[in-house]
Amino acid sequence: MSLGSGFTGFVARRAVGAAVTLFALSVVIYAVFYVAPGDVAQITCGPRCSPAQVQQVAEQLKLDDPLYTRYFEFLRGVFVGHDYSTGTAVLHCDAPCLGLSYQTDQQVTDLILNKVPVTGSLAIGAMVLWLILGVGTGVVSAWRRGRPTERVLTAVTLAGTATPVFVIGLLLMILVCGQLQWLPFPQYVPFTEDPQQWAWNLLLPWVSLALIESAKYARLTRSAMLETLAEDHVRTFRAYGISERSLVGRHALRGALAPVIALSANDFGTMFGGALLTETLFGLPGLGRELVHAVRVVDLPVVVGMVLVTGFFVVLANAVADVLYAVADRRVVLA
Amino acid sequence: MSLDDHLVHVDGLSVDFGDVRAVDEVSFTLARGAALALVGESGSGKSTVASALLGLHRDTGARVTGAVRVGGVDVTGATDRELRRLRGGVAAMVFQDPLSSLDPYYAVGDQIAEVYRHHSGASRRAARARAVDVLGRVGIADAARRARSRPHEFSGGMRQRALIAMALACEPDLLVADEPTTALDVTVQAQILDLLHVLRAETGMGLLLVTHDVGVAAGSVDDVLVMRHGRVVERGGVTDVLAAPQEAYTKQLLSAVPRVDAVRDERSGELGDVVVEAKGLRREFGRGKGAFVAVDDVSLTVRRGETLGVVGESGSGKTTLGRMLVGLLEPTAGRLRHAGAEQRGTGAVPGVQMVFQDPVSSLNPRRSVGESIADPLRARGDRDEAAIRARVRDLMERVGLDPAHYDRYPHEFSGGQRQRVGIARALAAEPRLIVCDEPVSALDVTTQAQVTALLAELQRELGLALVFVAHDLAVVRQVSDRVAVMRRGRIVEYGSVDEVYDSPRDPYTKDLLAAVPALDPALAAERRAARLSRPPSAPEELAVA
Amino acid sequence: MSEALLASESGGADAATASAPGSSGARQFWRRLRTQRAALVAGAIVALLVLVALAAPLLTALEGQDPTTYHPELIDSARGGVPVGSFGGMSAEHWLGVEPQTGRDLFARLVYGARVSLGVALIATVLQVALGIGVGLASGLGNRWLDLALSRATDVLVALPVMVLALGLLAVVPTGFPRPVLVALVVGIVGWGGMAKIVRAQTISLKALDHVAAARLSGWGGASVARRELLPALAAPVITYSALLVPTNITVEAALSFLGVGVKPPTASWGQMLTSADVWYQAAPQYLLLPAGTLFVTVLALTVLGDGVRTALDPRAASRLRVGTKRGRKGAAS
Amino acid sequence: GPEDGNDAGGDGKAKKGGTLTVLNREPQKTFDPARLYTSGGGNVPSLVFRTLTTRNREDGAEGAKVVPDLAESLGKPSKNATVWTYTLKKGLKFEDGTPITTKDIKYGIERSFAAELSGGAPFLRDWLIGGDKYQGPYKDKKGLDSVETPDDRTIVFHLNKPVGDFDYVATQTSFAPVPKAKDKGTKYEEHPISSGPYQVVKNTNGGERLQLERNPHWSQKTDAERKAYPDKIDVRSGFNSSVINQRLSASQGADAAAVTTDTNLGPAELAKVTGDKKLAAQVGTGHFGYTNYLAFNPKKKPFDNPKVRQAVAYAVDRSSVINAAGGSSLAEPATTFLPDQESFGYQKFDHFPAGDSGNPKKAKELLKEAGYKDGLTITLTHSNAKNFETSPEIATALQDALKKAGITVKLQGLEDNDYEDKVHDAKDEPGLFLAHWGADWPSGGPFLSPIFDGRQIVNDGYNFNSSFLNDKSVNAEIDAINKLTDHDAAAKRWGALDKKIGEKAVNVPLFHPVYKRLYGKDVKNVVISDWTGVLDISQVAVK
Ligand SMILES: Nc1ncnc2c1ncn2[C@@H]1O[C@H](COP(=O)(O)OP(=O)(O)OP(=O)(O)O)[C@@H](O)[C@H]1O
Ligand SMILES: Nc1ncnc2c1ncn2[C@@H]1O[C@H](COP(=O)(O)OP(=O)(O)OP(=O)(O)O)[C@@H](O)[C@H]1O
Ligand SMILES: [Mg+2]
Ligand SMILES: [Mg+2]
Ligand code: NI
Repeated sequence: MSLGSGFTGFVARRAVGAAVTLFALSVVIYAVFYVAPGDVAQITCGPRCSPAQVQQVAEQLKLDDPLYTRYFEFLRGVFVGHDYSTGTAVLHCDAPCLGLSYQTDQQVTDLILNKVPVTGSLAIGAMVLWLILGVGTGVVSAWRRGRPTERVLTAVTLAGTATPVFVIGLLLMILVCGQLQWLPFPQYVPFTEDPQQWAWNLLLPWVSLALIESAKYARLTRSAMLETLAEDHVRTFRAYGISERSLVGRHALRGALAPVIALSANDFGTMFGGALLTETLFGLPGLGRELVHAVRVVDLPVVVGMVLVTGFFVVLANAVADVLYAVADRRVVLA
Repeated sequence: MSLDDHLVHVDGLSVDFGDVRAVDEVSFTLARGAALALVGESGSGKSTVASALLGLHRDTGARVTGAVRVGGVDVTGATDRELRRLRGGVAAMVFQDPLSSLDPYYAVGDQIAEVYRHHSGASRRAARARAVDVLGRVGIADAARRARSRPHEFSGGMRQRALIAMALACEPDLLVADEPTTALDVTVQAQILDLLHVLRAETGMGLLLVTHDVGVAAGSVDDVLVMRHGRVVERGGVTDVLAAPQEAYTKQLLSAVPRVDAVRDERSGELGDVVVEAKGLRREFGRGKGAFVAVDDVSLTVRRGETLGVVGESGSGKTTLGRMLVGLLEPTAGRLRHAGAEQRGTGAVPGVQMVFQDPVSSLNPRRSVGESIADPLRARGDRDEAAIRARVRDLMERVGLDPAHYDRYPHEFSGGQRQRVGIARALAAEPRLIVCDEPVSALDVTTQAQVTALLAELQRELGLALVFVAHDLAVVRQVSDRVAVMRRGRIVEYGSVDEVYDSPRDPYTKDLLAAVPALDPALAAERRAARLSRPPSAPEELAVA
Repeated sequence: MSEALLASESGGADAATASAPGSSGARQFWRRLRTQRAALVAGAIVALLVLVALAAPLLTALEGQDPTTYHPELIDSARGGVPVGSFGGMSAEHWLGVEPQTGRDLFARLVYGARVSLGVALIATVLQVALGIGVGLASGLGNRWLDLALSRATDVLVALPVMVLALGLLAVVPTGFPRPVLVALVVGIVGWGGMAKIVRAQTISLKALDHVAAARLSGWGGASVARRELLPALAAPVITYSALLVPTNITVEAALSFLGVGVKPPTASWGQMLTSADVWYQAAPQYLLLPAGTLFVTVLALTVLGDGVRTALDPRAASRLRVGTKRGRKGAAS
Repeated sequence: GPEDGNDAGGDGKAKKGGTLTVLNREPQKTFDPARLYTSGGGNVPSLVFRTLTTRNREDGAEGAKVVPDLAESLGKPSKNATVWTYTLKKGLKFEDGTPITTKDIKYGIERSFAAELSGGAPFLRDWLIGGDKYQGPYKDKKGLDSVETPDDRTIVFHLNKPVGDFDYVATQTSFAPVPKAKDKGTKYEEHPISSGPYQVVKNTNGGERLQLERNPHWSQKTDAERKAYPDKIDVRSGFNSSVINQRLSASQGADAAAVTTDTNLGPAELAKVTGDKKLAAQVGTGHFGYTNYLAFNPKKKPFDNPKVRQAVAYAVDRSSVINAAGGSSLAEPATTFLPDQESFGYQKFDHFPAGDSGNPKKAKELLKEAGYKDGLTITLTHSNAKNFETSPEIATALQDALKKAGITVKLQGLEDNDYEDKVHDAKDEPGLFLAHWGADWPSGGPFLSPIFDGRQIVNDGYNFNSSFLNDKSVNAEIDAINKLTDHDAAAKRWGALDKKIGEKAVNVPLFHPVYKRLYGKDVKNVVISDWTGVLDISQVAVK
């Protein structure tokens, strides 16, 4: 079988891949929550609920249906949406409907759509910053290899990886917002509302994440660049008097991009599910915190929804990465 | 002559790589506008000398002693900054391994422009225009479009020309050209050599030409320096040295030069089974509007014990064809049968080997050459370490490499030596078919003779089938039974080697044969004059044609 | 210590030694490694850390403390349990002071913590590297459908929150399953996605090279091509990235303890020390600085060692080490 | 608690105006009165929802009293406390100006029975006649007969058993009025209709941020409890507790007029704050009826043997447990199950005196008597939640202490849900585990009955009587006290009952927490009652 070649083929294959990934994710989560501890009805009703009341809630949430029926219901919601009762009225949850939160009866789709911009802002900004910081440090340390500059940079970036995000973030906050008062204590301002405030408020979270993540990128960039610097084509440019700086910054860097792009796609994807600490530290109403809460209270529809969104972004980021390094390295064909 | 009248002044230059003395007490001078050829055996230290002129051994671990002055700069003592000014601006270098000497990530034109901008401070636009201009001058057809291609989209010869173009873009006082025409067919080679000649005449550029090809040297330089084992064995005017060599080594070198007109000894007639058969092979690169047909409707058969020579214009699709024959590249259309079995898609075909045009990228830089040569042996299941080592040493010896260098790494070898490692590897597992893509382009004539003799011997013994891609028509005549002449992706002439060489039918074949460099410097000069007196558009046309 | 660690690579391999003919690859590797002072110092530190972990009972016996005994008399209960005395209660009895709230000996906890943290991190890293390389190579070398399948499978793992994954594993793994193995397993499974992506990306770029084609023509299958031609070239990113996986793994172990997957209290681990210490960064800074500092030294040592190994693995290193450094040494200029 | 009473922080008299910022950890995920399970009407919700009765908004022990809110006076009980009647004040209005009637209160209560609106407190379902069957107004249009509204100002509750504490129950948010016409079912929480001094003008991201402004139809005259000084209240949540405390102590900009209603000072922060005079003045101390204890399952060996249980009780080192919980400023040793507050009926006793740091000698003796000469190995189950109550820190402190008595403790740490499921499962309950219990209102009843009333053992759901105590005399005494409507009289008898149960050594009380609450430097009129232990947001002024 073949989905054709070229860019359309690539997009088609990726779409299939994404669908399969998301399907697999939802199945895994249903399976995990089936075996994991935590009585959903009891948790939703509250610990003090009597067995009869718990039973009522279980019926209300259709928890007594067999797992496959519940999963099928979920799929139906995704493809055709479904109707639900608020008690006083019947509302329709449009496809793709991820169901309602067990805990709050909110539509999971709404819940997620509210949070995606927050986490997205956090992830994108942090990524830009850690790429600048990481790749920049990597370039400088490859250029200044073996010199004091490199040693200091190495030590500083590695210190970032060894310090908990909590400490970095909090110290930054105390210093920048508390003592120096250069920035407000972060709070989320939607981009659409005020782009400048948006960036201003997110600056600290971005910096904290970047400080922690950048070491990976710095080291990776540096080592890939050193590899490239050993290659023959670099000698050509050296023989034309091109300075070490441009050799490193232009020729060696290009060769280092593949792993960096691949890794940032991965990290960007994970950030959608995982920037929990940063989100709570800075009070950003993002997906990470919601997800952890949902897992704790076994709010299955919310967990499934969140993970599917994460999965979607992981797949998307990887597709973008693949396009990027096919562009960066023309010898690579889109697969 | 005082020191400063010389563009280049080398005195007592020695270069040691660890315990290896690659260059031993070499001295020479080169005046402005003059041309000097460095000829000699593969591994004799030619490239090492060339690199020393630009101070390229600095910081590599090599030990350099002696004095080197270029354009008034003391290369040994210069600061990094002075050295950077010297490189490219005063002296430009064309490297011996053109195929791996371009940055794979950037467009060829951009790379030339970058270098040019660095020295001239020209604007981005001007630099790009300059790049297109020089690419055109080295005979890249449709240079404006091709300038945007990445190196891997260039054929071997095109990459080599791109490097020459890069050197020319800077208008250096001194051009150090290390085997600059090894990947070029004779017509393009002639064009390039003419170009260098004209530049010398017009701008007073000095030329240090490193070459193994005596014919090339004959037509392009004033003086010759013959090197062997790191030492200069003979020096003098080109006419003198070629006409009346003094040293035994030089004599030997000259007598080994193969000739196009030499009639080849007949081989045993009976033809074996078909080893590979291609029908209507076609290969396109890119798609849609940018699609480019590299090989078009090529049909051929190669039988057991037979050699098919493939010659043709640079960029005519020889490498592409070769890669398809061994299954490394999927044909866009056409059929391919190996030993009677249909070949589908890509995938290695058992018993088939290839000698790659680019010896650098075809050797794993992290594995010793001995291990690389042993690769096919291990792959086919040999386990006896001693036997493997013995076989590898034997092969190394037979291609003219020192078996003691088993544990050395590719970067410690000269260009020609690396090429021979590739040949040894291809031979190791006694394949049915070897596609040799310019296997002897970097070899001096004696080594070349040794290698071709080896191939012939194996062919006799094992019934090896060969596809022999080369730009050197004389070598092709020497080794081939039949020959295919390629141009613009098609086979324009196909027949027994004597037929094609003695009574070419296609005009392109005729052009090719006429362009074979003459060994006699006087004759070479005469031919050049004839070529240059043709209308100015001629070389361009020749390249595009 | 870190100054020595960060000492330049320029004491690096010598062309002369690097290219001495006749010696085998492994010997050359050692020779190139031996010439790098920084890498040797780093290697010594790593060895020391491992030794400390192994000799934890001995060291604590020497100090006369153990990692679990409470010392309520050494903390100020009314002030939230900060250690009394300066520098977090450092004394002749308690070399590195005591833990807030409990008064447990920090030196003992640190050296015992090394066992858990280094053990888990190293095993998990090995697991991640093996899985990452395996999957990355297979998807980089395989046809587009294999690539698609493996890449998307990686995505599934990357997208699954650690919590969910651990919950699932906890549920399926029988209760008698040895805890340390489970921890290493979970940590390992959580973190190989990045490695796989890096390896895949590099593989895709590398496989365009002719020497890979040559190996194919020699008759090697995919796995052998990968092992012989690609792995050595992948060593650089793999080693570099692995060194940085170690601190991540150490913290993931701590994060997992909430789900009951981590090591059991009162066993100490650096990760758990870090997580409980972070709030004390103001009131008892040494409590945070000790595990963070140790972790930092570990990462630094591993990174520098990794650099050294990577350099030593590359036969071309000799030339690389010297390019761009100031001037050639005496007599080495051209 | 001994050192209660925090008078206003900041200087000068409280004035109306300004914006109060609330920095919280947990978002107000739900804002539906039917779903909220709050002690005493909650904090932020009590700004919007008024109930029949409410807690007395005073500092300390005074604050543990119940007072009328919407009702004119406290409820009028029938003789045996099974029928309770309330009369509404005059002139009560919703935010839209419509008058509040008892029908609205009845409707609000009915809603809390709906399975669609799960959550909320269990008491009405247990105690109202027919409450166990009633399915809520959406499924069961007939309504709940046991709540009568003879007229718009009168409401009568018919209970299935005597509940002397009903006035306390009527403080729960489910007693807030909900106008039927405005009910949107599960969507009601998006804009609940206010009966209190503030109304919700914006609820962002499902309770992450709540912006409240004055309700123009609320009148101070009808509300003696809520002061409503600030003009606006801005509740932001989702922060880390360290960040909240950091911001409050920095008191920069809007944070100067900020409080938190759900975050305490942790031990590390306490260590820092106590060293800083200025900050120390910004800290309020609160007590909330709460006990952390070690629970036995006497059905499991060796805890079926009272001597073993007593030995454990003697061996416990309360000071190291308290240290693990945050030190002597954040926890007080507990030897009684009832919290050490008058309103619970606290009587001081210590049946198995272990002193500050345990009595291993006595414990060993008892073990010997019980037949464990050579010591004993037991398993202690705890949760891995980072709560310093049932968490590993406390467990390891106990482990270390029991070691001295020759008891080897193996720890079984469980993921939080797993832990909750296990310890509340009558069939699978561990032999020994860490547990805690908090007051639903400041009285001995809700503290003792669920834990020790034999008829409350639940076999097919969450069980809280973990010792499976089913003692006729205890059950009878509980019933008898529940009939009392005189709180003081009831308190005395709850205290006595606690002492009596304590002798059985079915659990080992460990400590009662103390809460330190930090607030911004401009915050005035800080009131922390013993009912909630939290700074009362309705009293705070920022001007
Ligand atoms: N980096 C190195 N380390 C060790 N030996 C080296 C190194 N570079 C070159 N050599 C050796 O030095 C000798 C001279 O090499 P050089 O490249 O100058 O030869 P050449 O004359 O250019 O040969 P060819 O015609 O084959 O290119 C060779 O024997 C080669 O093996
Ligand atoms: N990967 C590619 N993408 C696009 N064009 C390509 C690619 N490979 C080769 N070509 C083009 O196909 C043509 C034939 O290339 P090929 O390498 O086969 O030439 P060749 O006959 O081997 O030339 P030479 O003698 O110079 O090596 C050239 O014009 C080249 O630019
Ligand atoms: Mg050479
Ligand atoms: Mg070619
Ligand atoms: Ni509980």
